[in-house]
Amino acid sequence: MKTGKPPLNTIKLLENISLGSAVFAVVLCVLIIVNFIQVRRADPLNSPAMTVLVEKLQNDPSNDQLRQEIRTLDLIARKAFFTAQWQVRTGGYLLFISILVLVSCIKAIELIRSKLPEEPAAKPLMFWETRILKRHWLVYSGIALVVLTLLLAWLTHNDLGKDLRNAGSGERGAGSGERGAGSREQGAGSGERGAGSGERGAGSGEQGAGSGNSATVISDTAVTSHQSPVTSHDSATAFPSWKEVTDNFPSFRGPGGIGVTERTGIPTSWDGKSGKNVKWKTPIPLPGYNSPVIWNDKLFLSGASETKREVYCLDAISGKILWETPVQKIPGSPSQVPGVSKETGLAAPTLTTDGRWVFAIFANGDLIALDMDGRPVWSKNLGLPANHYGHSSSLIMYRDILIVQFDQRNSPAVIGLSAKTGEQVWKTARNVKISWSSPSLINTGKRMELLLAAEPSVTAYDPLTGKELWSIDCISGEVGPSLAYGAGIVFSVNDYSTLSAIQTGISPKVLWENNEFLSDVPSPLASDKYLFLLTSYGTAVCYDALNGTKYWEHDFGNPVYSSPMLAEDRVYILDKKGMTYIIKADKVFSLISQCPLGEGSFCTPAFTNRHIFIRGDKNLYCIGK
Amino acid sequence: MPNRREFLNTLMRGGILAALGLISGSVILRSRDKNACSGGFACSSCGKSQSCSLPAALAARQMVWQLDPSKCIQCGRCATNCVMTPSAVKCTHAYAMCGYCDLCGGYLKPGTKTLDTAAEHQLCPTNALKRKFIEDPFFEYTVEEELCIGCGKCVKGCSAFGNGSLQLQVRHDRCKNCNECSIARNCPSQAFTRVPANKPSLLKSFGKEPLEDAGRKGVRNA
Amino acid sequence: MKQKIFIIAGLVMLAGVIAIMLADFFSSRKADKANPYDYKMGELRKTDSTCNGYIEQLTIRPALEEIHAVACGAGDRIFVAGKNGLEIYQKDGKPDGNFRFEGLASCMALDKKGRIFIGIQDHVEVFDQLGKPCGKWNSVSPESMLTSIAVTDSYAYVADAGKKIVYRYDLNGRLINRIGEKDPQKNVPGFIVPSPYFDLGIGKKGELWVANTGRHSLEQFGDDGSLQSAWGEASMSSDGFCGCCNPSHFAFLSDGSFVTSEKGIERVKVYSPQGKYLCMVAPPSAFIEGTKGLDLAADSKDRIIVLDPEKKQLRIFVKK
Amino acid sequence: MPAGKESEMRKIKPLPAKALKTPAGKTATTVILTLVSATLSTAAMAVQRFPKPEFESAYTQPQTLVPLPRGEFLAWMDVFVLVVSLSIVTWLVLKKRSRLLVFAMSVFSLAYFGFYREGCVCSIGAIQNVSLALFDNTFALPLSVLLFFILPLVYTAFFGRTFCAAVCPFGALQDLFAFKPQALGSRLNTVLGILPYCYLGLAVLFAATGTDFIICRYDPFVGIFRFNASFGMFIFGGILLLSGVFIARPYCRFLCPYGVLLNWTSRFSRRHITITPKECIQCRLCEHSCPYDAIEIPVTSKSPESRPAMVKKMMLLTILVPFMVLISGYAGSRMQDTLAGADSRVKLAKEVMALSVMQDAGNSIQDDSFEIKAYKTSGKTESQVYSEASAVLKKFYIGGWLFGGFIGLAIALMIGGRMIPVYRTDYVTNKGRCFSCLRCVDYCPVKS
Repeated sequence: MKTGKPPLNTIKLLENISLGSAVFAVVLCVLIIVNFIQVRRADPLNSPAMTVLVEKLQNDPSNDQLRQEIRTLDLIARKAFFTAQWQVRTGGYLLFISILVLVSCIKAIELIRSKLPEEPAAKPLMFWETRILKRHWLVYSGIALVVLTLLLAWLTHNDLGKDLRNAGSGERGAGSGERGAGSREQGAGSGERGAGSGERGAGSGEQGAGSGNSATVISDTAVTSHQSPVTSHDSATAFPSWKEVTDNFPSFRGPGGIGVTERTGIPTSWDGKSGKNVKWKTPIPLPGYNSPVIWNDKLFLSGASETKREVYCLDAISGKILWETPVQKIPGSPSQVPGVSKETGLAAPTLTTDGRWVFAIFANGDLIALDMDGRPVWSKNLGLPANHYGHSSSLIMYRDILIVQFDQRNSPAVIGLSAKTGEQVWKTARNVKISWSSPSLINTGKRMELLLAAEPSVTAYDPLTGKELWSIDCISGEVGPSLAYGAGIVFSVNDYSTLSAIQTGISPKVLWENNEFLSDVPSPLASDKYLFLLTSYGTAVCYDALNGTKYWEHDFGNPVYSSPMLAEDRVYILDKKGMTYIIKADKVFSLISQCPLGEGSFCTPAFTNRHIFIRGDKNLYCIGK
Repeated sequence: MPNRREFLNTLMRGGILAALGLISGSVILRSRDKNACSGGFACSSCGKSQSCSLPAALAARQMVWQLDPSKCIQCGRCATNCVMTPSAVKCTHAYAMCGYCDLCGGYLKPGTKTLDTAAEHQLCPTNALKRKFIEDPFFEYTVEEELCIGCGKCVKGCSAFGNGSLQLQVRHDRCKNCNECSIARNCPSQAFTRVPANKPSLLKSFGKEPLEDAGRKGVRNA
Repeated sequence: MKQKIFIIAGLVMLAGVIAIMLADFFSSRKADKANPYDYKMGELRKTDSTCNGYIEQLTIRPALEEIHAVACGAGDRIFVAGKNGLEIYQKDGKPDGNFRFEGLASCMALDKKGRIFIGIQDHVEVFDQLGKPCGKWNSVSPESMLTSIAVTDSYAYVADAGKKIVYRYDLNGRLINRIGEKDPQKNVPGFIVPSPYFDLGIGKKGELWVANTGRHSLEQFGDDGSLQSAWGEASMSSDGFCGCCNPSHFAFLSDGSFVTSEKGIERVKVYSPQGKYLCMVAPPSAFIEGTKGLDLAADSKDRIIVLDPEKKQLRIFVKK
Repeated sequence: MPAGKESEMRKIKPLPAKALKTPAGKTATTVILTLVSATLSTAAMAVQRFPKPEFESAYTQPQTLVPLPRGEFLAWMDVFVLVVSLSIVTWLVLKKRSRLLVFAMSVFSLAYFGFYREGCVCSIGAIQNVSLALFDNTFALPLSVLLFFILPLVYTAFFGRTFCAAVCPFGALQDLFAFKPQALGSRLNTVLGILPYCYLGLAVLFAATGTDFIICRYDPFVGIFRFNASFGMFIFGGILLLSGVFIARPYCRFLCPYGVLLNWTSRFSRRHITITPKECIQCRLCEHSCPYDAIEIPVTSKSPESRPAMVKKMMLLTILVPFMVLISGYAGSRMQDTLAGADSRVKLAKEVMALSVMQDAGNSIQDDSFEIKAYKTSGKTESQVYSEASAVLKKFYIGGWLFGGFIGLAIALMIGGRMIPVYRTDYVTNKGRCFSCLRCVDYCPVKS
């Protein structure tokens, strides 16, 4: 404790020093920050100028001047980098020293000046008042905290846990019951997994055994780095990735049901009568207008008569019928034979498969799921469709959901069923007339959309939830043709109606319309640039997909019921007599070849690498070597 | 009244001390790290280092941060995320693995035609990797630690095109051994781990290539 | 009043500090994800898709724990060897037998009689087609690391990456001579094998070819060890061999063309018998990044069998 | 392998002098250099599997050298210094009652624990190590770290927060900068006083789930101690120090999670510092001496609220406590997703999920993030990633309940504490909040 007068001079001096060092410190701070920002903005080690120069040199290796320039720039850059670092470091030390001086000066002043504080002015000591105040503030802030937390929670809540569980269980394809436990078991050894999938009985036969025994052979896999061996090998119950789906031909009009296949090496000439370029030909026991679907080397078909319904599996390599499973004893199956037209038949809808199971639906509403060895997994009857020509919408799958378009007279709907159990996952009522078209799955770049066409509208649904995404009224009549999709545009057509091009996206709208040529049965087909429309009387027309300019039309002369397919930039058109016209997918008409099948056909061909599969009236043909 | 307050105080204090004792006891007895225990500071005498069940906390093992090169994907975050500037992670050269190649994937920019030390050919942004001719056709590569910023560019080149003898490692003379390593937090491949201070290196070495190497990368999944 | 200003200033700063903490903690910081020093290898792995002359026809997934060597036998049967065993497949991929042995097979060859020569680390073991052992050759050196073996009617050639030399044996395992030792007189530069990949093969006319990986070339030797010819150049683009040391493996087509595989930029290519680049069999995108040791074999129909050790597959490519 | 060769390889060779240059020069003695291949005998064997090129010139292969970390005995030295300085400060506070000496000790602690030891591991950060070790028994907690956590608490249980007075480098640094401390008023003190509880709760939650050590991540002064940190850390520390000019010790009072533990322990301390050693003469000189608003004024008047009303309120509070805990616990559990979003495993799962959705939709991703690249090379399956993430999420659900409940309980207890009747005639320090800095003692005219 000092007594007497404080040494004013010393204090003054100290104050000046502290002021000086404070100013110095502030200046240093600014300098360091500026330096930092400079380095951050233009990292001398990563100058784009340098990259450009080096690229130039690689194109012109003999340019010595350029070489010299690079070396100089490099030297400068490295120097700048290390100088900047040195500057920051030195600046930091100086800053530290100046602050040290500042603090010691202030402490010294405090020490010198320290004196007894003045007695505080006598003011009322409001202890209890402040106490109550504190209590209230605690209550307020507590409430505020909880409200804020809840608000934040609701604003940011994203059901992550549910998503994770869904994603986890989706991958395993397991039902809801074993979700949590199931995904945690995943770490267990592969042997155990193999056994597990065997017990589950579904999709296990071939693949489960494959993982346990010596080897699994999968042919016709394209060169791809995306495909992981484990997805198809280990987890036999996981749904296939979209890539695997597009590598196969799992549904009517190919993956997604839009008539486009990415398979290559597709034959362009054959003759079914002489057997030229026909690998094999197998008679199919029961008739049906459904088209073949293929997964790896298994091909699936169905056939029906008034008394029997059967599903067939053929070896795509040899053409041998591997199994045929009768569809019988389905609970709720109506005893009456549905009234169908001759041109629809009792087995018009095409099957679908995901490599684990195959699904078939018949005109009487029987729906069955079989495993890859033909053993029934589940079956049900959806009720006799009120449909005067006969139900003909094909099946399609997305992930673990089997989608059924059930546009009948009474309460039309689209239904999503669990592929594993057949339980209904979602069902969305549709306010439409009866239709005979088939669903399509498209990827708009942002999401997958399930597209359905029936009077009066083309409607898109979320395939996972069945939620309606958009709907445009642009179609009428008894809609038979399915949709086409290309260049982000959906094309719908029906006879006595109109051809509409619908731009997809956030707010879908009709781009252009035309009703010069219309189709009754065959679906339209779109490439990236063109739309190919085929009328049921056999005229093919090509439009510009974007603006509807007509490029050409050509009359093949014979009626066509099969839908055209696009493969390797060629359009395959199969008429009712069995003649396939192969034309270039181009704005100039150019017929590559025409190949007879030797018998009539209503069906749409299926494709694998180097092979085409065509179902004729009686036989299934494998075209290719 | 004061007595009662005093008593309550003592009771609470006793409670707090008991809780502290409980926490330390359970922490000491529960944390057993058998890996950290092998041949270590306190265990070297017992002779059964692998099966030692001495609680790790009692073995007083300091843990330090290290980068596991077999998990490293050379994302470059070691250079930018370390609390130190330049980073405490630097390239270390495991000479025993080096092929002494003329065309060094870690030294030269890809597509370089003339194999020399010219600035325009060097991959290293700071010129920290040095090339020295030994004899035809071998070149020795050394890392100048003062210059290395741990960006891992050379490491990526070497592991892709060469033997992977250049590897990133935490240099413990620079590492501050933060309680939580800032690089570890940002490491995309969880390559940073705490290792016992008496075995601070995780340099990988030959022999697992190519015959015993299948387990390292594993099979990638969907 | 002054006091209030101080308090407010202090509080504002404190609030700033807490705000910084919260913002930093809950922001995802996308900008941090870019790497200023990124070595962009993706560009190097891109290839012109028009020069793909082959298409993958068949995939075989052997059950062995690890696979390292593939060879083609009579009737285009495919043999694959790896850890502790060997498997045989028919040409269409159907399993056709297997047997087990001890050790890690690193290379394999078959002779006319169907005997299987397997290099296991530092020595060669011989089996018949049923897996009955019929010979175990002596190890040359404990440092040996056999990476390739090829068999003609009378000799077996073995590449040793450890000693960086090729041995010529007779079919009973008697060492005859060494090939490829550095010899300036004979103009033999010697093998540079910086990484444990060192392949050899027998060409169309029965001549010996060895991959001198460190020089990025394929060299042809006479039985006496004389260097006959060589070709190959280093390049990141598809006409040359990339990285420090490639090709890691090669095989011959029936017309004497070379099929080569590389590590670093994983790719399988075909060169003419004169060493002119012809086409790509499998581009880098067909492999998992970092795959090393793509052993090759070709059958009588010139189907190319690529052993993919990362995916654990035999991938069979055919001409488009 | 020839024996001679092996012994040659196991030879320990010192690093050239140049490499020994370390920034501070101090670690030079502690750096022991070993031969890497020698420490890993399997690796030495493996190297033999593929020998180096055979050089014809006289070239000998250099040996790869790695510096060893700081010696373990130094950790024990830290513990020793901690014990000694705690004892000295306690003695200075309780016996010597000298502000100047305490200040001198704080400068020493700042120099040793701050600038020499560079602030790591500190007692504050050790909270996280202990909580992680409690929940994850693969995490090895060195005894020295445990002692850093325990010792200050034990001292506090007996002698008050002498650790804060002059041992903690954070406190010492901020104390230096308390140039113009302002009284904050009861409202601000109360409301800001909730912050440390939140910080502690979050720190324990994130540490116990193995997500993050947020105390260390937002350690404001460690960069200053090291003269090296990211720019953000410097700014952070700088702002905090600047605000500390007016709000004395802002970190200690309104952020420090360890302070919460010390506060509660100190309330029941056996011998806490008193302002006056003898009888208070009611001179009121100390009333405004405390920069931390920790001096309680005498209360001789009666509460304006009637006693039965207070009892009623107290009972109401007791009934309400479980509800408060439940409500805030529920609020905390609702934060589950947001909180777990900070975890790298959850982040990865989110990214993988987004990726698989994109892939299922047929889109090919041009440029994978590094996380995705690492995931692809790691060999983990998608469902492994998901199940790991949902396990973490579950932990956060439970943790969210506990965290929310803890905050609710803390607020309830604080309210309850403001209801207890008070009667005192002297000026006393608040045992919980007092840092034992002895400023008030300096002002007290009564000396022993």
